[in-house]
Amino acid sequence: MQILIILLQIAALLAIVLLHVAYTTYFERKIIGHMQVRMGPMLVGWHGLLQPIADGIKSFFKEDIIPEQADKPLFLAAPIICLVTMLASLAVLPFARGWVLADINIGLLFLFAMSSLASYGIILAGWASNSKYTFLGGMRSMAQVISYEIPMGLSLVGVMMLSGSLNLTEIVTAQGTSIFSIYLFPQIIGFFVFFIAMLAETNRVPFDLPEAETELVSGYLTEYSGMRYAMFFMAEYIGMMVMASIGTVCFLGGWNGPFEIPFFPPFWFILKVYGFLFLFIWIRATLPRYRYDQLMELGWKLLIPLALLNIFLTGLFKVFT
Amino acid sequence: MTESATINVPVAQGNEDKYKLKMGPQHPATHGVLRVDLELDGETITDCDPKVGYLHRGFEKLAEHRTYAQNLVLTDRLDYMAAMANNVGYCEAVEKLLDIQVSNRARFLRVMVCEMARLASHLLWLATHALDIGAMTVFLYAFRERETLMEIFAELCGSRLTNTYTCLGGVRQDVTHEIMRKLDNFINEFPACIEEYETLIDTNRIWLKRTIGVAPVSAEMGLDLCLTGASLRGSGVDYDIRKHVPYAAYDQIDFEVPLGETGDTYARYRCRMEEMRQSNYILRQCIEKMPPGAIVGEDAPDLVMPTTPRKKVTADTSARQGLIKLIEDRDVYMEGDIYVATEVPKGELGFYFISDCKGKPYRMHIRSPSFIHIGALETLGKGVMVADLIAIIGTLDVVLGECDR
Amino acid sequence: MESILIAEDLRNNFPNAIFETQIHRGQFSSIVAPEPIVEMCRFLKEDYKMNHLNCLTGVDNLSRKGKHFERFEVIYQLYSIEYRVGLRLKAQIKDSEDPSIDSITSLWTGADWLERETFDLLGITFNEHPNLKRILTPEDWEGHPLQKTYKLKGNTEWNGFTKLKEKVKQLKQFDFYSAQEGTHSND
Amino acid sequence: MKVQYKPKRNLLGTIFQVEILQGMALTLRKLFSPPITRQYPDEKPPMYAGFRGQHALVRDPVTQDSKCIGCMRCVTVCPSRCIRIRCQQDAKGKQKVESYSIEVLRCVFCGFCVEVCPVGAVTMTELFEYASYDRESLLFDKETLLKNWDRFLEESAHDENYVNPFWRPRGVPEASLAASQRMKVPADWTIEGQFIGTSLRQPQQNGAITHTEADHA
Repeated sequence: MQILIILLQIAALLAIVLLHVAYTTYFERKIIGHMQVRMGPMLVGWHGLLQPIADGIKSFFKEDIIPEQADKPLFLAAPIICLVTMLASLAVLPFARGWVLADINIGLLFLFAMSSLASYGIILAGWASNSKYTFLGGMRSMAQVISYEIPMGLSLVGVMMLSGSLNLTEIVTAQGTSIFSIYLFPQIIGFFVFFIAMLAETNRVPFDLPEAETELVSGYLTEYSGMRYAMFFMAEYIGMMVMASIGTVCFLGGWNGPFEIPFFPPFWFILKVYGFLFLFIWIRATLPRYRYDQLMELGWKLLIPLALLNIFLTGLFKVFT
Repeated sequence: MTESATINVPVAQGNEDKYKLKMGPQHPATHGVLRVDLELDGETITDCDPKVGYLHRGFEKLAEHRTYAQNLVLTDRLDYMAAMANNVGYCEAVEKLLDIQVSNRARFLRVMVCEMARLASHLLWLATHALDIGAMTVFLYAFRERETLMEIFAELCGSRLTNTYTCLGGVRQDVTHEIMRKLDNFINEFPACIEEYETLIDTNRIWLKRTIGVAPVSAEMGLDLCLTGASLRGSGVDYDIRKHVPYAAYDQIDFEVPLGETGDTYARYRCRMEEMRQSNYILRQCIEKMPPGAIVGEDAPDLVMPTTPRKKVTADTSARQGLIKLIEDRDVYMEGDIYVATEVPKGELGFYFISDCKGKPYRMHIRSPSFIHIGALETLGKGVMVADLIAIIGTLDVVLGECDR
Repeated sequence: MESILIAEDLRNNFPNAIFETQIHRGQFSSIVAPEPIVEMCRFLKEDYKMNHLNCLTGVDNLSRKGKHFERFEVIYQLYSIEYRVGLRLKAQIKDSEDPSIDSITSLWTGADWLERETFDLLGITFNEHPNLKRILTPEDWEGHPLQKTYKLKGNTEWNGFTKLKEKVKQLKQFDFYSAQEGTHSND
Repeated sequence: MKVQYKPKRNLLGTIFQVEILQGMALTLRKLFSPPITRQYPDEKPPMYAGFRGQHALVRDPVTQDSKCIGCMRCVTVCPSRCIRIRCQQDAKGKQKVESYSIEVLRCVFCGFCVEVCPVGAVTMTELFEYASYDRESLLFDKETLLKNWDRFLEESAHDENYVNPFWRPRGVPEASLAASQRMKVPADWTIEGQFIGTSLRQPQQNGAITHTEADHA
């Protein structure tokens, strides 16, 4: 009976998240469109509201092309690795008090593990396609993940030190004692580092080098088509949501808001996640793209020292209070 | 020459670590059908070999079999971003060869369309250059203004891209009040639009990182590579044909030539942005100084019809046929050769003509700036990264229709 | 500084190599012998700062009459940005199996592609050119299109196009609709 | 003129990412500005007299046939050589156009044929939507070209008095036009009503553009 309930919960979560993914793509296109003084999708449904559904159906029924020289098992597995790890990381996210599938003590570590595992999918995709552009995209992705996992982890160490826990629910609870009951202000450097690393982790502009369209055609995605392409796509957007959720949980006080919303506890949580997603899209509409070596430089020369400084300052703060 | 490398990434010895990549001809950033054969060491380019010719249509051969007036349509298809400027360049060259006078109004109209074409071309350059570097919003903002210009072109001559606007001895259509009102609105709004693009990229740290110090070209190196246009002026060489050999009405118009100093991608970018402001200023002068009069020179022979007109000309049929008489009177097609260059948005567009007393050119050679700029890519592309190569292709401002002819 | 003075000075320095100096519509051009072309260009570049190479191209003079005209002609249009004067050199090359002239890539790197183009379209070989290959036409193209003897119509297609047509023929035999159901037909 | 660079950002600007925030403010502002998109199949772009679109042969309102006299000027002038005319002399020795065809796929849309036509018979209409899946339907014969003209009159705001600017070029003195080219045209097509630079124009003349100040860049 309990298993059934958990399965139902999983199903509900997946359905909600996947629907969100679909409509994130829609809002991305709409928002970027309007920022660029055009309209975005307009034809399918009222103001293009059914466009993501149409896209989903289309990619589901498209021919799944596998390059002749590709490493077939890996080529087929790569998008699944990406998607599954991203979906798995949803399990530990607390949407509200008690609204969490697996309330484990190493929640944050689990999230890190899953997000770095997802990049293996990208690397394998780049390698298995047996194409030069995908290979370069895969290599870039590898370098990017290695350099940005570290500042990302380090930036959250401050949060762990303040809250004294890796459990996401407890991190949210611990923030109640902070200014405005969020960790944003005491951890402002940490948040800055986390935010940049988050953009890089999710391969978003200005760090979208692995799929830099004007350089590598489509990077690691070049040879993919149909459903497998859509899986990568979904993984990327779920990744954005997971990262936004981590940011919300660790720095913005999770589901806590200025006041409680009855009947729908995760209201504030979802609102904050939407805020992050809007920021993602907004940045994409504004900024150019870094070069590969500049990206490395930023990661190693700026973000890691900043993150270490943040840990040091947090330590001092802990000692003197 | 190969010291243009901006990043000193150690290059592995031997060839076993090299990675060969054929970029193009179908690639989002090669502006048409350019193929660049790269040899990569990691992401650093060790050898760069541009391959052109995918769009070769044999214009020079075609021109030998068509009359001077008919060849005008070929020039539309050279640099299709700024067909007007090519039309003007072609007509200026043929008029010099055949010694045809142009009316003053037509000269001003030519300057006007030339500068509009320059704006249109520079806007497209900015759009694609920014898109190549990843700033995709600038792309659409620039196209917004370009669309206005295209519509003015459509109203003026009936076509948006392949204008065929000039004719030997003048232009084919006069402006109307409506067109000038629209142009006036445009030039009043345009400086604010340039501000908009600059807000997005001009001081943006990512943009600066991607452009400053990338592919620096010194003045000597620019001349050695035969670069022209803004690509050369970015290095500080004061070479603008509009000033050096004024054609059309440029001698009656006041403008300045923006010169860069460092000759890197950013300097070239700044030069072109300033050129847009200058073009705007020239357009304003065109509106203010547009002289009255006919759009075709008074003694310009009607060369549109390729065959010699009927000999019997009675005096009272029409005044226009008096012009036909002129062709018989005077030897229009004198023997000789001529090289006339004009400043098109991409650089120096030169036409070399040989006339052998026939209605068709014996030889027409087009000195296209894009062809030479892509040739320079071979030198500039060595030792930079793949992402920089994209920026260099963007900053040289090439169009393959003109390159391959 | 005027072009005519430069042309005269050129004649004084290379007395045997200059055949004639022409003027047409105010533009000066010197008809020169092909052998000392590199020295002449270097002379103009260094002494008169003609450091901008406007144009380099070739002409097939087959049906053109003139006193000094040989079969082929290579045009060098030079311009001095400082003095704002230009001069055109027209090097005459005799008709032979392999018409050739020295390359000026040692003076201008940018002449590389212009010379390749001239070679491609007119068949004039440039000695000591670093990379003299066809550029606008495919590498296995036959003939040089801008020669006046080049046939405008022929019975044969370019090799690459024939191959492409064969490929299209092969692809047409592939039945995409039945291939979707897993069967290949070769009708 | 040396190009001026904007001042380098200072430390405060670097820390607070001022220039990035300015850019983001611009994009955010644009988010709420009206889009400039033209929803094409629903909204048609504006078309102007003399647009070089689909070819047509003008149907003479009197004879209901083409005005073409078979003078071959358009055939001669066409740079892409895509017009074919076959003429025949009838019993009275009068030239009669038997067939007139334009191969649109070869046409370069220069408008020379319209310009040289002495009777204003051939024209390029403002219609531009005539894409087709096969080549045959884009080889316009005389019947199709006449039908194109009917379609043009039907779909555009023009009536039979339509004057193409290529038949009667704007800004050409009336005296130098052939008799057949002297049509009734708007005032600013003639040389008397043409646009003159604002600095040359009398201030009381209407239609003038007023300038407050020149933007000296």
